[in-house]
Amino acid sequence: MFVKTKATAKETAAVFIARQINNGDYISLGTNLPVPAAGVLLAQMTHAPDAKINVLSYFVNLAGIESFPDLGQIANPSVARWADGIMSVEQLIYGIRRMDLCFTGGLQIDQHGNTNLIGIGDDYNNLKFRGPGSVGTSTIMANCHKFFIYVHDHSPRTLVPKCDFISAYGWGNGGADSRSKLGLPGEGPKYVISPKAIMDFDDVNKNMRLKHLLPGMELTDVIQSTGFDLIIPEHLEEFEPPSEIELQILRERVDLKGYLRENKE
Amino acid sequence: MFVKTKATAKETAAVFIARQINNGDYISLGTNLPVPAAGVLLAQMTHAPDAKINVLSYFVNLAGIESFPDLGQIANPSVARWADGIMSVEQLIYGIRRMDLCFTGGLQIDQHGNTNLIGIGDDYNNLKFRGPGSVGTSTIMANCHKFFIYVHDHSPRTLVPKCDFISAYGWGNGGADSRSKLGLPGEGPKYVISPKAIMDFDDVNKNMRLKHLLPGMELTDVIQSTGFDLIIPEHLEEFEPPSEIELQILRERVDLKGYLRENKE
Amino acid sequence: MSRQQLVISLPEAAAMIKDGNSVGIGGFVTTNKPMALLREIMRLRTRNLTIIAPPSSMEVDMLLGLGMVEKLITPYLGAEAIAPLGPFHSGWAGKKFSIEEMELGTLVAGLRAHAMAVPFIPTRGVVGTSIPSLNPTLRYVEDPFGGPPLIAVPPIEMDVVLIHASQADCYGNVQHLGATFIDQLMAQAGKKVIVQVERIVSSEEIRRQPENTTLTSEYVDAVVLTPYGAHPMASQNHYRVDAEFIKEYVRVAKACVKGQPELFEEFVTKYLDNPHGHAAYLETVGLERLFSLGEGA
Amino acid sequence: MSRQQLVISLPEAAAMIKDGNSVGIGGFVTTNKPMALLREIMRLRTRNLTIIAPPSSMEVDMLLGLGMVEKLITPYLGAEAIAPLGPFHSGWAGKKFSIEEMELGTLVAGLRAHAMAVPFIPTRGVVGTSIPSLNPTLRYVEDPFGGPPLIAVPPIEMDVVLIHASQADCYGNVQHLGATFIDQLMAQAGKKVIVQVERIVSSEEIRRQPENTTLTSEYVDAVVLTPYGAHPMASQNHYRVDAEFIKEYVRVAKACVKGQPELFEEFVTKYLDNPHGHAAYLETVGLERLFSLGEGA
Repeated sequence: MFVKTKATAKETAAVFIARQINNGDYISLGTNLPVPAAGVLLAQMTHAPDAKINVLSYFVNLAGIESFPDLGQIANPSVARWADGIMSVEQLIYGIRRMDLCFTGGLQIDQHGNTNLIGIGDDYNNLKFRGPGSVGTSTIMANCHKFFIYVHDHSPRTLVPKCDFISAYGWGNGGADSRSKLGLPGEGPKYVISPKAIMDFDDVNKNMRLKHLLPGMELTDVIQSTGFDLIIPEHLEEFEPPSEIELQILRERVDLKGYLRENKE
Repeated sequence: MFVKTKATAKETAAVFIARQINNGDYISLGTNLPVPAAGVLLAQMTHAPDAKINVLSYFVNLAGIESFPDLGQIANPSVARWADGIMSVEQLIYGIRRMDLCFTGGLQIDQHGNTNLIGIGDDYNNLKFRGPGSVGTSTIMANCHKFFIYVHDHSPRTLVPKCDFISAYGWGNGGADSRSKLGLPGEGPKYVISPKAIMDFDDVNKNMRLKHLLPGMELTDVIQSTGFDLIIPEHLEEFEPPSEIELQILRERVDLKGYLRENKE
Repeated sequence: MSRQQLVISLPEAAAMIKDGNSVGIGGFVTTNKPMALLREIMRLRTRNLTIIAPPSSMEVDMLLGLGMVEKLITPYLGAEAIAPLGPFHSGWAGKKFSIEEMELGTLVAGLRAHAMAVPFIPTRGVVGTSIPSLNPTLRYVEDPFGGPPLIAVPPIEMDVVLIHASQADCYGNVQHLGATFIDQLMAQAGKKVIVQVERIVSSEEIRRQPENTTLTSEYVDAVVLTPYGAHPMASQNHYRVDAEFIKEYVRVAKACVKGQPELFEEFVTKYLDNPHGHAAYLETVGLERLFSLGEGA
Repeated sequence: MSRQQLVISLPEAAAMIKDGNSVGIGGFVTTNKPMALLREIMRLRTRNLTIIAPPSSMEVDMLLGLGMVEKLITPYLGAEAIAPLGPFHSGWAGKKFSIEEMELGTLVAGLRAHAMAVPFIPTRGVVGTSIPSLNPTLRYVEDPFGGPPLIAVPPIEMDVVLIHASQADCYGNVQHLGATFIDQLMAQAGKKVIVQVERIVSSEEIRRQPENTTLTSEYVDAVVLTPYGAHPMASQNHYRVDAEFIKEYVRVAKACVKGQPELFEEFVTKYLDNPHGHAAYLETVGLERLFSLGEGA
């Protein structure tokens, strides 16, 4: 099954995520985020067998499983087969303060890591596009230790200077104290991961900053695809590419259906 | 087993309680209150097969059981054998607003139905007697629809003008609006039941009032055994004595060990 | 006297929901949705409903599409990777129905406030977001311990709550045998609670593992027997989501909001209005199709 | 890499509790108390503890009697109809140890506040009672919706929480198979959580009914195997309370607070200090006696 082709950008992003995870981390996986899900599963199957993963209400450990059947349908009662426990959503939400890492997406992500799942437009009662809603991202991203933002579509339409609405607070209008002065317990967004690049935030003003280009991506394209002035460091860090074993596990055990190998975003 | 002797005062009190219960009522039974427990079980076995009873975390229905083994140990995991469900104490506490009837006791009960399980004395750090503590009575009696107070010891030491400390709020300093102005959702204490008498509260000032004398009890004794001026109505209502069938069920199915037939209080 | 049995028929259950009611829908996204109950209500076209639901999917979209909803309160409407949905994503929101912007942690806090009988539960969950300005029921509350202010979420209550679960006895003791999502909180906040189940079992079966009981009869007003009643959603322990069915719905819903209601109307006629009762609906879907939804490798 | 196993010995577990720690004790009155863990800690005479417990009984009374407690936070100390207890009811309270007056609904609110990471949970539960004036951690909070003020209960956190349950796997997934009382809330509010169990089972056994898992490994730092470990308290599904044993303790504790500590000291020597380990304790109690505690008719 494993074909020795080069890692795709999405596979590389998943490997990046996997490498951020410490063994024992408590991680919550939301719906419809195959790249983060792949990263978490890869970590569990390599260096983080004790990572504690919840998917909706199911607390699973997937370290020893042969393969995961469908990365696109992770929030599904079928995962109950690997569950060590099943908790109510309330218990889950009230355990957020213990969560080391969570993920959110957004219709819009702004330069300070605020995200918008509510809708696009100026007038709430006459939106150009109504989003799916915040799910639990407001509460989870306010409280969990840190979170990563996943961007399906790296374009100026998605990566905007300012969100029309904010569903999960990142760094507000910027500044390292913007969360603490609101009393938000969590440390905020750490990375923004798109199919083109990995970004983080400047320590002082909390503006978004390029960290790594993903394989096959051009700097000028990333700059043009971002709807605000992305901070470009003088020296762009090299990202150690996925190893053969990481790719093999991704392709043979984590992502059998090839969500991360499709070219479409 | 059933001997046709007259009902004791405690048996009569249990029958009084049973008759207050409507079929379908949701009732919470606390620890160490055999007379209320007997009343609730009697109701369940006669006219209230749908009464919903919780004992600690156990939601039981005892309508069809042959007999209850030990009225003195009702808060005991052995009741799990008749449980339709087991809930956490948190779920229980957060379901209080649905509870129709609860019970509390007290080291002291005052003329406005406030109860004290905290301790006796003027100085909290140097109590004459340290009580067992409030258990959950503060929260339960604040919120449940109505509650009955059970007095083990009808004496001026227990029935006092004013509690040294209040663990569950009754009618405060008196007055029909004393609960609503604090925002307490429950309707407050309805009856006070002792081994000598059954009492209720005046509609206007919410002072305690005699309702029924229990069998073999004298009015002068009850007046002298009460540490404040009990309201004595001009016309004392007769209480329809326990029927033969009520007594038979009490003795043969509810109270096999005879807690309600002992003379000691 | 013997204990009262709570089992009623689907039409009896649907008649408990009146025009203008607030209706809570249990389950989560595409799992354990009380579809049989909802189909019966949809057949009646009960109107001016306020719908309160945790993350939801096609079931809420259909209610919107049928014009039954006045106000929608849900933190999410979608179907994960299966598909985006119809009316909710269109220009209908704010016009054909209103939205009271909600978030899952906030919904849980509001249901919790109701259960605890307090006027509010404080949360930091939506501090800094747009939600406090979009949802007029929320207020700021000072922290008496000196920290920054929080958002106070008031109690949420519903006229009727609809739940899907694995099994119940005839007295209304319910066992999900899996995730309960927020069904317990929803039930606690419902004036009436109707539970549809895959099977009705004996009281003795329930009492074999009373720790598995997720709703005791305190919280349940009626039980309805609806095997395959969550279809096309997944029913934990019983069958998976019928993704193709949802995709079919999404196609007709999308056409509808683009001004071509014919396919939507056909769909409604075929699956809602024509089948006389739940069994007839299942036969319309086809038993072979239903059997194929069992758990795979 | 393989998963880390969390099973440790009783002495290793007891060494996790340091002088001055706040220690939470699970269970309820005379059921599911982590007695084996507590006996091991009592052997060490760990000092200046803050004890936080739901309704409690002999286990807390013994800690008080041994002079190990600086501050006690519990809504109840007693043993239902079995007996009133010793030191707590005497003049020791407020002198040899302090009490932070607590009530069960208030304790639940404080633990809940910790889990939710909010500075307080409002309650009406103790409004009008003496508790707000006796417990300096409580504050009044205004109702932003215009009702009367409520009591704000701040978060309660503990250094170590001790729990007794039926079974766990070696990874720390715990199943009570019965009432959890407030064990889950306690565990959520513990910096470290140690669970003693009647038996350790395979991961596969736990996964057979994952809905029965009451604490997942997220909340558990260590598992200790202690069959009959709740004695003399009841262990749900396993054995009943040993009422005679508690009565014996009450006799010696009462004598002790009346100034006659000899019987108490004898009791402590016999059941705490002399037995080397949990098995030796059970042999001291006697297996025949333990076997007689099974469920009767």
